[in-house]
Formats: sequence, C-alpha cells, structure tokens
Amino acid sequence: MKLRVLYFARLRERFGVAEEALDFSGATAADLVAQLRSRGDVWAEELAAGKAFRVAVNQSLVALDATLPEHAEVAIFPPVTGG
Amino acid sequence: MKLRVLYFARLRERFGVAEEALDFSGATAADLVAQLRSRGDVWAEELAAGKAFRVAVNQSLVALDATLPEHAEVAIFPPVTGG
Amino acid sequence: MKIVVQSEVFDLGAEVEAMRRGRTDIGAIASFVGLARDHNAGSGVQAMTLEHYPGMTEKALAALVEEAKSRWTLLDVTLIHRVGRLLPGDPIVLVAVAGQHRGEAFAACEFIMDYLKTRAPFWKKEETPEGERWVDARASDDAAAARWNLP
Amino acid sequence: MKIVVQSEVFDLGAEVEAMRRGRTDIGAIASFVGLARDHNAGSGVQAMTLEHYPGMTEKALAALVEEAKSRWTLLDVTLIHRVGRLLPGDPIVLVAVAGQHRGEAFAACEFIMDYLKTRAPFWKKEETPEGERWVDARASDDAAAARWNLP
Repeated sequence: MKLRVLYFARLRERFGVAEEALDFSGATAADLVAQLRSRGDVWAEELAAGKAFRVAVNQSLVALDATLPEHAEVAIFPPVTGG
Repeated sequence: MKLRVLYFARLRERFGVAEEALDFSGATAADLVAQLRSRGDVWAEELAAGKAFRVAVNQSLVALDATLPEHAEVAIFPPVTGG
Repeated sequence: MKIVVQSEVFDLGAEVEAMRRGRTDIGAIASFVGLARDHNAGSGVQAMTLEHYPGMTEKALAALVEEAKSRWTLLDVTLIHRVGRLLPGDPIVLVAVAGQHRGEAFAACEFIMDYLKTRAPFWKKEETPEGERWVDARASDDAAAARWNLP
Repeated sequence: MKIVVQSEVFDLGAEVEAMRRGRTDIGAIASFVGLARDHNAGSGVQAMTLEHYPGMTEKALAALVEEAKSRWTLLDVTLIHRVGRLLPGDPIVLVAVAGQHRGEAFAACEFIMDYLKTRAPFWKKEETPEGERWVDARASDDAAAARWNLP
C-alpha cells in the first residue's frame, strides 16, 4: 500500500527528510518502523528499541500495534515539548 | 480594661452600631461575647451558642479562648464571603 | 509583590504585563479573575456591595501572600480586591502569580483564592428582586481551604 | 471556544476581555501564560524556535479542549499557541477558561496545559552558547499529565 510519511523536529533533521511517499507491505506502525530501521545508519539509531519516539496516523497519536490504513498519513517524531 | 469593639456586615446592621468603646472586666474573647450577649435582644440572638461569627483581635482572627490585651481592637463579624 | 484594595476596576492585561516586563526568568504566570454574577443561590442579583475591614484586610491579604511564598518558589504575586458597589459582569478580585514553572504558579494562585475566601474580611451584600441580603459563607469554600491544611 | 496557532504575539487582557464582554453568567476566569525563559537545564538560552505539525496541532488542541469540556462545566475556553522564533521573555502559550465557579476553571486550565505538554505536536529548539539543541521531553510533564488519568 501507499503511505505518506512525515518526520518532525530532531528526527526530521537527523534523517534529512521532512516527508516521503512509501510503498509499504506490512500491517502495523511497528512494521513500518522496522522497515525504516532496516535502512541502517541514523534510521537504525533513532528508531532503535528503547528510543523515545511517537507515531501519529492521520494526525492522531497511536500505539505501535496500530494497523495502518491505505493512503495513511503517518508521522514519526520525538516526544513533544510545547507550551 | 478598655476595649474598642467593631462590628461588620450583617452584625453591624443588626446591632445598629459599627464601633463602640467598652469597659471589660473579663479575660478572653469568650468573656466579651458573653458580656455582649447579656444585653439581650439581637445581641443574645446573633451571638448565641451555635451561631456562626468570627472574632479578630488587633486585626488577626482568634479563637474564643484568646486572651484580650489592654486597649485591644476587637472585631466581631459573620464568616467572610469575599472574592 | 503588589497587594491592593480599591473600588476602581483593574486591568488584568496591564497587571500581568507589569509582572513580566523586562524579565526573562519567568516561565509561568497563572492568574485568576473573579466576577460578579447575575444570579446566586437561585435568585437574580441586580448588584452587590462589598464591605471590608480596613486595616485588617491589608494585613490578611499580606499574610496569605506570605504563606504562599513560604510554600512555593514564586517570582512575583499581584493581588487586587475591589470593594464598594458592583454590577453583574464586573470583576471583583484578581490574583496573578509568576513562577519558573507552571505547577507552582497554578498551586499558589488557587491557594491564595481559597485562603482569601475563608480568611480575608470581605462581605458581600446582594440586591435581588426579593430585597437585599447578605451572602452566607459557603461550606464548599471551607472545604476548598481545608485541602491546603491551613493552620 | 477559540483555538489558534499563530506566530504573532497574543494579548492576555484582550482575550479575557473578549470572553467576559456582554456576559453576566461567568463567575471565574482562570488563565495561564507560558513564557520563554533565558535559561533551561543549566544553560543560557538566547532564543528558541517552536516547530509544530500543521493539521495535527489543531486537531490535538481541539481534542484536549473537548476533553476538558467533557470533564467540567465550562462557559468558554481560549487557547493560543505560538510557533516560530521566540526570545526570552516572549509569551508562548495562553489558556483561559471561564466557568461559573473557580474550582472548575482552575482545574480545566491546568488540565489543558498538562495535556498540551504531552499530547500536542510542538517541539522546541533552543539556541544556547554551546549551539542549538532540541529540548527533551520532561518526565515531570508526563507525571503532571498522569494525574488526570488520561486515556
């Protein structure tokens, strides 16, 4: 399926990309994270188990076991620090 | 001893007096209340046991067993309702 | 610290601006404005008059701000309470507390209001269609103050 | 209800005045302003930049105001969060909550701030003498949010 994936803040800077279109053959947010992690380098480092990051699907926070719908807008970002 | 006694809000209105100078031969705030209560009528009614009123001595809230100093400014008033 | 009893209206924006102007160490300002409502205890209220005990009022307000400062690390406090005749919608009381972090600013602001409601010598008299009446102290205010384990 | 994300400065006095103007049913307005400080985590801060996630930010802020309205009886809420580059002393966020009574106004205002700190997609980057750095989420913010038993 097709996904649109967004990165914010420190992750956007480290990955050097703000947004990309992806072909995705998995089912859950965790599968997507595993696919990105397999790119190695900063991807493996920032998305390693135990690293603090958040995932939003269609602009709502989700847990890693959430299923991704077709054409989802998925965002991966560090814990928020607003206010 | 000499005391200056002030009344506020509903008590001021019911007693018909805002301030008076008193000769006082007792020791505590409770003694003063008893002396005022002995005037009968609205005094006995408003200062009856179980009625909610507050006593301040020299502009600080006190308990009824507080000893009154010479020339004290004593105020008797209903529970406060500011804000 | 600024503690004032006045009949004039106050300006929340100006008071908070005065607290923060020229400072860069404040992270949080919690503030509260209490307003006169058009109804209370089931009756319409056309106006109210706030009476106080001059002299003791200022002492009581200063004491409650000192108590707040002893409990939390505060950078500034402004407390303004109006007296005299007020109409529905009029602001009655303003409390603004500046701190480094929001938790202490919120707590101190609410503490000051709860303490004020039970300790500062103000009394409200309401004008209603049924005539004038003195407002009774509320048990909920005693309960709110009791949360802070006041002496 | 008014929920805005903007780069411009806001005016606390004008926002609270807009809430209460023409109304006589509001008894309490609790408000909060968060400000950029000149130091954080042991370093001087010369400036900060707030990044956000357009689209999700507005959804998240609307959701947290709805959650507050479901928990307390509120008469109005204003929530303004700035983005972009800010200097020490600049206001970052404003929350104002109007209610009939102070307890619910205070609680909802603090709830919205606690919820915002852990749920709304804003990120701060600080400029310090040692260079730029992204601010880490604070465990104390998670603890503050956890007090409200958020889902």
